[in-house]
Amino acid sequence: MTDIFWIIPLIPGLSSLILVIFGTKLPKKYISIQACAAVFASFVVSVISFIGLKQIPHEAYPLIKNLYPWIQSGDFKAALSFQFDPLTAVMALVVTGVGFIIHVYSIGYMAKDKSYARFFQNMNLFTFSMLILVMGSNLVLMFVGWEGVGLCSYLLIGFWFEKHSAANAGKKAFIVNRIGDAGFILGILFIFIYVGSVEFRAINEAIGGGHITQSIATLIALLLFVGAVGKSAQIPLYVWLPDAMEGPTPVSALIHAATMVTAGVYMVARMNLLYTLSGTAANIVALVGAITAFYAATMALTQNDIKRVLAYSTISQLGYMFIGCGVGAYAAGIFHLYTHAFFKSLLFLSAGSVMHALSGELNMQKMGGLKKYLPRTFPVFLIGAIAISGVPFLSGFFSKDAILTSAFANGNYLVWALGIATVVLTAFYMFRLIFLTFFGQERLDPEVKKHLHESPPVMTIPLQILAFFSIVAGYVGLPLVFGKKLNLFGHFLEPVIKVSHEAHLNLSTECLLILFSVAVALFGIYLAYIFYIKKPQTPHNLVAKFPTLYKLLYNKYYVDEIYNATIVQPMIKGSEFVYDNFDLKVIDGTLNGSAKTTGFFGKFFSYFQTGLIKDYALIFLLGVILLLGYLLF
Amino acid sequence: MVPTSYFIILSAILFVLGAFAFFVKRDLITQFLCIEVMLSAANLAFIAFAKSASSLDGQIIVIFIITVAAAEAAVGLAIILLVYRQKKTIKSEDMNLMKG
Amino acid sequence: MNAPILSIITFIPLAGALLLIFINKDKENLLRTIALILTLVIFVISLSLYINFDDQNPDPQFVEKSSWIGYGINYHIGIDGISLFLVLLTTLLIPIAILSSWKYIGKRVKEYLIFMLLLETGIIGVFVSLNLFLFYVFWEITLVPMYFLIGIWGGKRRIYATIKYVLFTMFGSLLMLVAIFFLYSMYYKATGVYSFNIFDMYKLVLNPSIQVWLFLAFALAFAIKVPMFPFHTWLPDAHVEAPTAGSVILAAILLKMGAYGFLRFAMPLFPDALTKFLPYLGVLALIGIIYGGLMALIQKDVKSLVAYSSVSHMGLIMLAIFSLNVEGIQGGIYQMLNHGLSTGALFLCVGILYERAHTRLIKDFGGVSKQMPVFAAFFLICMLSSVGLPGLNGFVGEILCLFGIFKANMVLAILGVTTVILAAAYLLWMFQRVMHGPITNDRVHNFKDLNKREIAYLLPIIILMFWMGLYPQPFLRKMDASVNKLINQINQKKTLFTETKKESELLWDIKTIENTAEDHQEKEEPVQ
Amino acid sequence: MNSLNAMFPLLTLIVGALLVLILEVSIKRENKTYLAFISIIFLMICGFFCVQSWGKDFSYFNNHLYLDNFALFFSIVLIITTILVTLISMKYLSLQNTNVGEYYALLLLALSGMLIMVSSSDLIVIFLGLEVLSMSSYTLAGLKRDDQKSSEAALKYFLLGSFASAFLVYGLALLYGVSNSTSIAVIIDHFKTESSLSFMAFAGLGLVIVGFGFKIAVVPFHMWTPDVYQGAPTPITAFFSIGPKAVGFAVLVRLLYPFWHVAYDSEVIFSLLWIISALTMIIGNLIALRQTNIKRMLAYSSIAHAGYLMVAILSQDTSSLMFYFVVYLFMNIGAFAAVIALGKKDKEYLELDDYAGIGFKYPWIGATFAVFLFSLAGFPPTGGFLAKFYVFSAAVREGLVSLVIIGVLASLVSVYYYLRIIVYMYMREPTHEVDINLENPALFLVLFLCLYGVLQLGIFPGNILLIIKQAVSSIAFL
Amino acid sequence: MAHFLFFLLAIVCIGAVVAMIFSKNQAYNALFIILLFVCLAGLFGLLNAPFIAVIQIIVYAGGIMVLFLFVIMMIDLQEGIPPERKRWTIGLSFLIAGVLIIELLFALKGFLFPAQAATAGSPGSPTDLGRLLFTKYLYPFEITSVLIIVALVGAMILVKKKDSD
Repeated sequence: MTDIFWIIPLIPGLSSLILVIFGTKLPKKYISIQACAAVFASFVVSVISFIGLKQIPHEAYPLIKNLYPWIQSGDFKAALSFQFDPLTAVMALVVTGVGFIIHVYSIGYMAKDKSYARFFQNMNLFTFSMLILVMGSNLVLMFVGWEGVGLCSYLLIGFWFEKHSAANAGKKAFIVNRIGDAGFILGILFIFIYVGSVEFRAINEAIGGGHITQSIATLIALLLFVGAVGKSAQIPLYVWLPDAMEGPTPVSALIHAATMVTAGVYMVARMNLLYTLSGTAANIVALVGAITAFYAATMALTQNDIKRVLAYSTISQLGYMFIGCGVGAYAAGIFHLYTHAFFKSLLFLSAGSVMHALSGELNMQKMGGLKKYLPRTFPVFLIGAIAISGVPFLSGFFSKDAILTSAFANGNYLVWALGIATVVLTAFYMFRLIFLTFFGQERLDPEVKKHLHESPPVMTIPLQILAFFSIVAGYVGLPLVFGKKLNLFGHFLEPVIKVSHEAHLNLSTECLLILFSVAVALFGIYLAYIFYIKKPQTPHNLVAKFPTLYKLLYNKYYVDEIYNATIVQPMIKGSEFVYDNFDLKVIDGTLNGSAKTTGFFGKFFSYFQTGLIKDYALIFLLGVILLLGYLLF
Repeated sequence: MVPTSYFIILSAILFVLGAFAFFVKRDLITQFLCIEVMLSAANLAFIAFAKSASSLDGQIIVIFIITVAAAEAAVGLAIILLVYRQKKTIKSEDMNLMKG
Repeated sequence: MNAPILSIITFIPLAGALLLIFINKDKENLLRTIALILTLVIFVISLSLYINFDDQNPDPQFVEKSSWIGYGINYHIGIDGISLFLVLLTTLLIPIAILSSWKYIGKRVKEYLIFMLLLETGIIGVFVSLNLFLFYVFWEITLVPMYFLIGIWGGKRRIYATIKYVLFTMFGSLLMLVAIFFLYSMYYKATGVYSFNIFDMYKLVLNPSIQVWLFLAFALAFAIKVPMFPFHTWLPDAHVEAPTAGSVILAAILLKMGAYGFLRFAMPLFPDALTKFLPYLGVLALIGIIYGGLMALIQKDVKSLVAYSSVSHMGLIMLAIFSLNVEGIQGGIYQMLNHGLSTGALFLCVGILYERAHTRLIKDFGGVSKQMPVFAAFFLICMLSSVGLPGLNGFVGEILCLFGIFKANMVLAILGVTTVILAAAYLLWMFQRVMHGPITNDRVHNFKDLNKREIAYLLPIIILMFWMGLYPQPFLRKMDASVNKLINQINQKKTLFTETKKESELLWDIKTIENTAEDHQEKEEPVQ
Repeated sequence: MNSLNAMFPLLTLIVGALLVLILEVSIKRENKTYLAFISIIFLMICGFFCVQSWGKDFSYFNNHLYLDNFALFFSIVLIITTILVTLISMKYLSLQNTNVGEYYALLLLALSGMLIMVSSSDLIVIFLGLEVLSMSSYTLAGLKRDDQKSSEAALKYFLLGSFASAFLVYGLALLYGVSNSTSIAVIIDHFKTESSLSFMAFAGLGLVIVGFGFKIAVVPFHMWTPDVYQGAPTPITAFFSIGPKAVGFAVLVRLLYPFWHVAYDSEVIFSLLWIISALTMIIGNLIALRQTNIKRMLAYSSIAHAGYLMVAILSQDTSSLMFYFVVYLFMNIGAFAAVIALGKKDKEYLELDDYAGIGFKYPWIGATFAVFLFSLAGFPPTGGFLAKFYVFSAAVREGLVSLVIIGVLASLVSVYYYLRIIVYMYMREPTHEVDINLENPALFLVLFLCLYGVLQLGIFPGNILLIIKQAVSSIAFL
Repeated sequence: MAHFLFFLLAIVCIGAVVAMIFSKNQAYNALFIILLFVCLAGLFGLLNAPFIAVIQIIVYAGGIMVLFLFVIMMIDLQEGIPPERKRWTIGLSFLIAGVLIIELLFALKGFLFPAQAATAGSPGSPTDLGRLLFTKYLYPFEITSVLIIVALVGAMILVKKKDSD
């Protein structure tokens, strides 16, 4: 049963292919059914494989299905082969499961769009690529998926390409990702040189066998991490993700929250032996993650666009996941990935529902008091917000705490501190979002208000499902406080994530830590309550008090502008300068100049051709005397 | 007896004078005459060499050269006449329709 | 199997060109149809080369040899794993080019087709020649039709562009000719036999100081053709001015002749000089990669953008070839094919746009996707293939190239990886400006989506892109033996001279690896 | 073999010339074409005799006339040249108001002068042959008597030619003084050892080279060429560009070939010719760049080609030189034929501007002209390429690498101006109406023959090479 | 006596050419050249070549130069054409002439020094010359006939009036 896992990615791939070829001719209904069914089928196969996987001994992990040798040249070998192990299983389930829900949601959300087929073909294609990414048994194949999801992200961000901003955002996403990919490719090349293979199994064996020195491991790990930074939107390559919100909301939910952006985390987890071996690299991962988490959270504070708030929140949460991986708690990182997938997609889809209701309005300052108009959306949104804020007994709480505890346990106090600070900020901006949107005065445009309506069931039911999971998903990975056996999630991943020495805290410390983080989360919520419900004037006062800080945050630290001014513009200006001066003037100038010189000599010599017999005789005589002189002397 | 070398020197002088004159004279006929001078200088050289070698070959060659000179004169003068008829001038500077 | 397939492939186009001469020039469709059918037939015949190619055999196959002029000038052709696909690429792209210019070339159709067919003969000839003389003849022949194609059917500055192209290329190739003479006379002096046979030449062991000059002459000719930085400036001009099909062939095939020349001649003939110049060549190729990419970024004309992208891509190919290992060289050859397909297809796409808008300036477009969704998809795939997206052909070549380079020189590879970023940057930016965004130019509203003919010539390329991206083994396997042999040859010869260096320091220090060269049927005494 | 047979070719020509002269005077007909046919018949008979004598080494007049294969080869080349020139002249003469029957007689006489030159190794005979050639040439150049340019061309040719002859004669005198003979073999003998007279010998040889250098138009003795070529009637220009050059080189081969082998100091002459060759290639091509008159451009191009031929002389590879001539004959006559084709009554189209759009208006003329130009520029698969190939490869074999590099770079320059004509023909829109007289079958025959020749020689030159090999191996030095 | 005669004739020869250079009248020029030829004939006589001397006078001075005079008369220029007056041209001519004569003399030095003593050979009698001409030099002699035909025809077509005239 288990060896059918390799068809998991193929189903959506096939579906996508069909939609690409016949898409324009098929009815919308059929398209939606096929697209959803394909993902659902994948999900079913994933579940079957998952069950099958649990029944075979750990020693047999990972299951590998070798389809055919893909590239083979000299020493370079890359096969088209899939693998299935617990980590893959988790990812596959998340991708297909959440993916399926979002597909269903999209039926309603995209109902009126004329490029319906294109949307679903891209969504299917994305699922396919993402599955390749998580299931590929070697780095090159992973890279295929890696790039494939990047492509789909590009296509879907730019889905409404008539909009300048959308087209721009898509391009930006792709190019920024490519910067990371360049590092990733180098990482692959280094691995090839030092390991002689790109198969994960071989890499792990090489690391286990001590064939790789620590410094090389650090180098490779960092190069691969560059790729992860690009894909998972960490500092300094996060800039594409906020812009990516130009895409349709289901896309934001699926790609830019639940799945694609977590590819980096997956990769780091997949290569955990390497990072563990290196140590330094792991620390850097943790640090980058922590800084990103905090930094992104600060930017989320002042944004008015719902989706942008969520985008920064995603960046921030991804930072958490990297903290987890960086401090050696790979399982915790993946656990957060898994819970995050539910609540963040829930948040996005709910935001989409709000948008849907408000005819596409995204600005929170133009909302308020929507609670009564959106009775089904509001509760689920709230659940999502609570989950992400780290309020106990919802999924986010468990995963976040697992990470923070590990960080603390590992002695990474700076990272831990940043994480805690982020918790406050997260709770604050999430509830700022909730309060501004659903509570307080109505600040709606009259025109918008006229069309105000709750979303159809095809959209709300997926929301409810996601809300359910946002609540319960965390219970598969209870912290140690509740007993060692109860961390099912961690156990399940153990065969993949071979943690050699996990620092353990004693129970009381852990309890304290948990309580502390719960406290700060609640503090954040309370702060938001004060700011936006109780004393709505506070934000304005603060802004008036710290205008520079506000501006800095509001403009996202001017990072885009700085990048533009320090990298993009100099490159373009410099290229133009070189083109004008070197290509046109030096090279072409040399060419045309030599042609001109030749012509000049032609002119010079023809000057002697006066047409006068005397001059001809003169040259003749000169020739004679030179010739005789040459011969005689 | 006069040494042959004197004749040779004279022939060289005459030859160079002819070439010099070709260069400084500006009418076609005289320039042509200069060529005749040069040919005559060569004749003189031939005969002098013939004498120094005591052979008659040089003299025979001179006969041929004189014939050539005659033929050249016929054709050359005809050409000069032709040009004169068209341009009414025999200044060598005026022959500059084509150049460059 | 005794049919002289290679000769047939090489000379059918020529015969076709002669045939066209006698057809009334007003029957344009008839002319086009004949040319198309002819080239398609050639393509089909050339497929049999692939099918019957023995991938275990590193030596040239389908060899035909007959004496021709004498003095070592023989008709000697054959293909090995290196040239096989270049020939196939040519036979594939020529019918596509003809199809693509079905409507575009409205005037002087007959002459146009004749030149196309002549061009095909020339190009195939270059790839199949095993005799230096024959090679040079075909090499120069390709200039002539291209000269006319650009000069007659080109844009405004066509005359400047075409003369620059011809003179620039000839400058290199004439110096190469001198080097060929030199080799020829060296061989004669070493053995007393006249030969232009490339395999005889391989046996020559030359004094490194001589090799340097000969190598420079060969390398210059090929570097100009490739074109490597800083000899590239003819390329944008020629591309911008050439008609679509001309650009396609220029970029897709003619540039490969340069790289092929390196592989077939410059490198195996002069291994010591190669070793000496390798660092410089590598740096030049690297500069080409980055420089081409940066220049492409700021071009205002789509065609010159793609042209500069060719400079960048060819830089990578050259760098890979210079890595002198199996991965690099195979990757280089594979990438040549990819570049042929993807850049060819990009030029076709630009041509399609030009046919509709009569402009190629990026700023005149915008929002084309909306009017031409099918075209947008095709264009996107071609562009992504050029960018090197996994799953498409470009990736396979690129990763192999990078791996090869990496094996040879890490620093170069690390810098060379920038191509990954730059290619995405300039192509996506261009794509965005042309295809996306709101429609700013009213003309765009009237654009019609692809017609059947246009789909017909783009589709095969697209399919190949996927095939080569997903299942490259059928291509790579055929190259294995020949590439290995090539590398052995270079290394073996290199060591040979170091062993015998002390024998003499003379300039004309030559000897052959085996003096019993097998194929000299004509032992001619020197004249006089 | 001493036989009267040796006289036959020459006699045929002279008889033919006289017959033409007599017919011209006795039959007054407006149309002179019949004279052309008569002279072609005689040329063919002459050619027949030459072919008959192949390999037989006929000689007569104390070996003053010696028909070795080398002589016969050049004779045949020259006969073919003359036939082709006669053919392209037929219509031209009546169109361009040059309708004189003596024209054909003069052509035959000029040819006889050339045959005398190539078939002798006595300098005085060669000199007389040269004068026969020159006299006819001067006259032919001035045959367009209404045309000032033609007369001027004749005048310049005549004055400078005679001037050069004077130097040649003086050189002969010096050589005679050294060796007391005018036979090349005897003269060269005196270069074997250094003697008190060796300066004189070298000076004499130098002056002789000057004299022939004038005929073959090498720098710096080339100055007359463009003016004369431009002014002379176009078929005659074609004739000049081949005939006198061919004999000039043939004589140089006869003179220098033994010289390289015996002279105690051939280096100085060698390096002299090296310089001349390089200068000729460079300057000829450079000045040609600036020309807008096709005939003038072709004149400079012929100067440049003389430079390439000098390379062949220097590499002592006579066969490549001979092959070059055969090719050069076809491509140059072809080019001039194409130029002649573009003419009508009293009008020749000679400026570059006139050529705009010609390629499409007159596709056959344009295409063949283009082929000749490509051949002149040295593109394969035309004969021009193979010719250059042989010359340069022989030169490299002899170690003349730097000269060859100069040569190829010079020919790169030449590509520009040859291609410029093609640019005009195919890539520019016509600026004014050009209509031409197309009723010219003889001319088209020539175009076709030359086209065939250029391609045949470029692709399958086997037989010609064989013949050349025989010719070279038989050069007689008497 | 012979020396005296030689120097006299030599001086007259050179003088005639120099005079021609300075004269601007073509007719005088022709006469100077006739003088030159006559003197040369004398020099030929001194060199044991009486027959050539005679031919020189008859053919050259008598025939060719008369032809020149005819043409000069036909052309009938009112004003003569003086020689070149531009300084640099003259300077250059002198330079070239000087270099040329030095070179020629240098070339001839092997012949001149030691001065060749005159050998008293037998004068070239017409008989001997004739015999030589019709045996050894028969071929060149025949060629001259062709040459003369050419010259005749050439002169004729160039100068004759058009048929239509």
